[in-house]
Amino acid sequence: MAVLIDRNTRVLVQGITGREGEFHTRQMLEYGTQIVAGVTPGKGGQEMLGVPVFDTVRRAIQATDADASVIFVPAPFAADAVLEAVDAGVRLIVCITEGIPVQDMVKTVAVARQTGIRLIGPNCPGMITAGQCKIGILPGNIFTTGPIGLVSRSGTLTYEIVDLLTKAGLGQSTCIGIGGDPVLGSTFVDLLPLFEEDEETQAVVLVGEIGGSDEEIAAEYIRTMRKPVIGFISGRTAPPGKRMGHAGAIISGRTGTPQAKVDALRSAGVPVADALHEIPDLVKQALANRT
Amino acid sequence: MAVLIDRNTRVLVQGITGREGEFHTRQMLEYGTQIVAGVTPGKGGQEMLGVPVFDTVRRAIQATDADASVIFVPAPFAADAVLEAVDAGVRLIVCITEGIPVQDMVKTVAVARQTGIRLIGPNCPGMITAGQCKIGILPGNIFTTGPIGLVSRSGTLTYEIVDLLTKAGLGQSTCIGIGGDPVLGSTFVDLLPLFEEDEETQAVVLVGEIGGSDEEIAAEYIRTMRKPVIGFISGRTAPPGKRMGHAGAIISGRTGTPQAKVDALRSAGVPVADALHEIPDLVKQALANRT
Amino acid sequence: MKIHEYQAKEVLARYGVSVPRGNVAETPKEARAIAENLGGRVVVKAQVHAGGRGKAGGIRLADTPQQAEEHARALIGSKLYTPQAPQGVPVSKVLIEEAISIAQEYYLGITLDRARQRDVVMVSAMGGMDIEQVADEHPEAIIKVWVDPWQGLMPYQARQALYDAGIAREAVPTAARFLTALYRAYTASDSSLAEINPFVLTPDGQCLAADAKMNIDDNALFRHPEFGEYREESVEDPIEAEAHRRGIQYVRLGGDIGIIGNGAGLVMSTLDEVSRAGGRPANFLDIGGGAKAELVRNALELVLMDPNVKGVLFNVFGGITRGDEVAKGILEGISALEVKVPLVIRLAGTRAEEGLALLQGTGLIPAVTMQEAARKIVEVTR
Amino acid sequence: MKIHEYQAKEVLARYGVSVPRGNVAETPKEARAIAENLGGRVVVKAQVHAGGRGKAGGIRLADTPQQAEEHARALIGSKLYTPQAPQGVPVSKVLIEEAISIAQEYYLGITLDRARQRDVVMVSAMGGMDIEQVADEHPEAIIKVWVDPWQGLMPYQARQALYDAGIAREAVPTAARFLTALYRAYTASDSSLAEINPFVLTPDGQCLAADAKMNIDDNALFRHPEFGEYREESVEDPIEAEAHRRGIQYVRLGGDIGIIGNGAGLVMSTLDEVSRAGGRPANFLDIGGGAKAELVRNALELVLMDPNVKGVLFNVFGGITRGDEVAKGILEGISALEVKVPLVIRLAGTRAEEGLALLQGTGLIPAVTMQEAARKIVEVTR
Repeated sequence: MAVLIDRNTRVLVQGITGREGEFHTRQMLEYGTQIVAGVTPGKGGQEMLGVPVFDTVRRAIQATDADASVIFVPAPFAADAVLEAVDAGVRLIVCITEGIPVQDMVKTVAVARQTGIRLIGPNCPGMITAGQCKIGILPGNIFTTGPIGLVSRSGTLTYEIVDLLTKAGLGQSTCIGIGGDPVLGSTFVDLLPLFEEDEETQAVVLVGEIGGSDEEIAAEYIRTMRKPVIGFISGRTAPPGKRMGHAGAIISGRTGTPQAKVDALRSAGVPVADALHEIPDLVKQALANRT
Repeated sequence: MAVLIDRNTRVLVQGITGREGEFHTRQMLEYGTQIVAGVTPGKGGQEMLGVPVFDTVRRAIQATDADASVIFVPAPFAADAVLEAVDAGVRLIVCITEGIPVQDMVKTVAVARQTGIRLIGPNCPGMITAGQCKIGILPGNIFTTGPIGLVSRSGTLTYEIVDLLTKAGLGQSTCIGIGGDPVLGSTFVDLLPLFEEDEETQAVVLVGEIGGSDEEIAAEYIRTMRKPVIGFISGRTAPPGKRMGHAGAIISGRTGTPQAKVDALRSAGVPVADALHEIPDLVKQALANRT
Repeated sequence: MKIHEYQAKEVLARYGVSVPRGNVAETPKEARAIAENLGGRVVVKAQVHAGGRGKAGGIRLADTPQQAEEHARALIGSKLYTPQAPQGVPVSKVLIEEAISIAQEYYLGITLDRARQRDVVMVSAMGGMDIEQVADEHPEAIIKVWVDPWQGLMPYQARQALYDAGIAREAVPTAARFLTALYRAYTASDSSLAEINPFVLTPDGQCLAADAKMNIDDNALFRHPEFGEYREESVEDPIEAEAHRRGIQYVRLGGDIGIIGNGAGLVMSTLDEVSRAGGRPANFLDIGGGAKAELVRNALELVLMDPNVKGVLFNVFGGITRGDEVAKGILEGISALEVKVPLVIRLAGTRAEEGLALLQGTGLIPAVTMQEAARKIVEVTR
Repeated sequence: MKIHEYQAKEVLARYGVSVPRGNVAETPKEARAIAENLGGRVVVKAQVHAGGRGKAGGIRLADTPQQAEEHARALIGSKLYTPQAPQGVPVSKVLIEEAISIAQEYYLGITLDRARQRDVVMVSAMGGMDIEQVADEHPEAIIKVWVDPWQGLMPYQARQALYDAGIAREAVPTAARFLTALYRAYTASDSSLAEINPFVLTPDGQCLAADAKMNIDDNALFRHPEFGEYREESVEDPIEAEAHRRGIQYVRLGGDIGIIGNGAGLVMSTLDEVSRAGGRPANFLDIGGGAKAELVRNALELVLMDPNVKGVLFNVFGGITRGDEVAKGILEGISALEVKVPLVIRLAGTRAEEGLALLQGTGLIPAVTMQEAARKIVEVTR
């Protein structure tokens, strides 16, 4: 089924009647995603783009057997929305919302991890299994089916890379934007095993950036992988102590430096591109070396 | 090993330097209990009755391999003491302290249950395996070894019953006072399976009282037991809505009535004594019927 | 500890729970002043710890401050006879509140679920009714949510419960905020019960606690100095109030045989034995562990404050404290009082015989078993 | 958001964390008045967001109010040159505090541990030193406790950490209360960092926060209206402050090529490309999703406030928003301003060619790849 989602995934949209929720529900439907339900408290019984709307996630699931949820709920209420989905037993939750307080996410991620429910995000563009299912806000038209998996901390930068891959004839299996916050439902190391096991994926592009140590932790796991991983780290000229855009991208003290990340990946045998445009060639070489 | 404790149990006393802690440590040592450590923050490095005192439970365990803890810490700090013992990985915790806020115990019991650590109490007299190990404040001299297990919500009433049993020639295997609070680390139904499996025990006396529905829940389990259980319920003339002494003993609305408890036990085949002095005979009959 | 409606509303307001405007009055004049201050129609509500107040005439509507004063005069100092308190409860305070418009009446309640060992939040659209009756006749009409004690009541849980209970959908967002605030008030005040019945939705979409019932966990009072003043009013029986002050567990039961014992279970069993022997216990009194002379004296004094008491039964099990020491404590304690009713002393456990021997020739009636003690006290008080 | 020491101490005091008595002054006169009020010796501390203040002369002891006034006069309006801020930070406020006696100096810190996804509490007996240096040279001297976010820091965890760190044993009970209060302050204020260095034990056994550093989670400011007034002072660079007010993510970097892009990762990569091409970026600016004309205008205005900027590179990836629409937004936004420096516009993604076609003949320099755009902007600004 590629990674986590495919054409059979039944998606529920939390916050479907909001501006963003409605806009992207339309986009997802156009891509072919099975949107089976929406949730907006107080709007239960209505329809949005032909999708039935419910007051609570529990009711939506009872009525539609949705097994994944995507969250467009505003930041002050987003953590509660994630917890509602966890409590209702959704298998996969993709939280697009940005600007959620870190403490809310520390609590929410702790609950999600305890229950074993997969959370992607927050502050992420979502994920896509090319040609089958798109959950989130990624521009579907730049994707094409193929053997390259992609997992990234970035949004538009990911699109840029996908665009480069597609133009180089390298289609994608599944692409996941894990989000830019300091605390994430799934980190690189949580998701790489899924790509490693996925039959559709032959190589994985990992797009990291300054801040935290997810890339270093991932490098340790990559040593054990059979499939090739190609890396890219953005922010290599960013100064320490300055937050670059979102809360995750900051070099604090001695953690989060780009050099440490590049070094960790390279020492794990990962070819790391110095510039974006080098990525497709590195992927091609990795695929060639493999056979 | 009888139930939960025996002569090999290595006991740690939290609050050992307090008045109660010191008094009962002496009593327990006299009974033959292996008291290997005490904990009182700030008193680490001292000795009490020849027992080394530590500042934290973790240090006490590292130094002495204690595997059970008994708590004499004052009510405002008792829940924290239980959590400290849970966190340090003690196998069995007996909390003697009375007057702990219910909310503290709701939180603490939730943690203990999640970790699988056995908590007895709070607001309980503790437990004893006759002739081997006493943890708590029960008067050791009234106990004698034998085949009768006892599990009780009451303190002095339990001593009264043990006294009756001993005088009737019915010695005891293990006797556990589960405590008088509305929220308890272990309820009847948590402990009955241990007596059912215990080779030393041939029959169990269950001493209940008004309030809650532990006895009714226990009755359901007793249906599945091979060993005979004999019951007694105190407070049969207590009026509804009046709290009888401790927070657990109150009939609220329609729950906690003595008649419901007696009925539930009898319908599960449990002989229930109407008066205390009937208990030894009922036990003897049960043992006789068994062979 | 039970607290009055007006006190519960003070607590709730502190945590952001919406309550009607109002204030408590101890005199008719005060009632009038409060009514004038509020303006418009008011309700005058007797502050007593008994359900069924409304049917007993304890809640009265007043169109004018003059009328509020009259209602207050009729209530303050009178007794209220409710099904729960047929002997009558004295009224010393009234709550004067703005009369609120009611579109819908619902029920909200939070209490400990002992079997699940966590708090349960209950929501029902059948407000204003006796909730136990609703539970019997329409159990499906009460929606229950069990709350993780570390996480607390999440907003989504509140919404789910309210939608499932059939609360008017447009009121759910406001009601959910009310309910999470109620839960916060419940935990922050260490309550063991918080009940809003009726929980009122007004025609203009407000949510209000029309009535409020809260019990506070006595064990947690040490961390709530703010409840010190509530404590005085929490007990209505004067002997129980005095026992409270002396830190002794005493419950008045209405009979004529005073009971003193150590340990709640043992004392309850003693009541049971006395009843079986044909007697009527006057009280429950637990002196706890040991038996110090001072404590015994205090306990006996309390029991004898009840003029109906015709005799007293002491039932003490000597555990770690030996029976002879207990007997000495009892003798010392009793000797300080002039007791005119017969006393039966039953001692058991460690060194009980030695203890009973000490009582020989003191005028106290010794007993060895509980059965014997119960029989003797019933005989001497008949 | 960084807050000043005096603000952090206001927050801490609100949650029961002990801080020295003191107050903030904006003029030498105020400083004198505060010192008079406090009595005795005081310290005058420059309020700047830079470490190493002490060595740079930003903390001065005053024996008299007169001396406090003089120190304040020397500091207020001056610039402080610290190793962390060699370019100098302007001082506009000073904190006047009672001078405290020090028996021991310790370190306490709370921050998010990203790898473990929970907060970590750090305790060290090596207070007053740079904690990163301690971490390098004596890692065993820093005791760490990871906190369950739902349970919070338990008293026993605080005690364990303090004993293990080797804090004076007689001070542990007080220090444990201080530490749990500090954790409460940290969570209740949605902090991302709370650091007390030094954490002082006085000769008479008190625990005090001699210094305090706190950062607040910007994402949580919506629920902290009380921090509104702190916000103004949190950013020292005037352009960054203006960006803050306009709600735009802008970071000044010191070079001469202005950078505007959509998405943090893409903008960071753009900075990297420009550096690789030999240029020096003047700033980081992320306009986020879409590219509305209003936003483009705002962003460009901000970038051009920096007088060093000799040219601007726009780098936008059209995703769901199509490239031609993005180009129109940019053109509209730019046309409202009189721009005198060269602009390179790089468009990629959906309908990028159509977008670039629209830029033909506008005087703007189009680019297809990031590499090309970086090369062009470096050329035209050289």
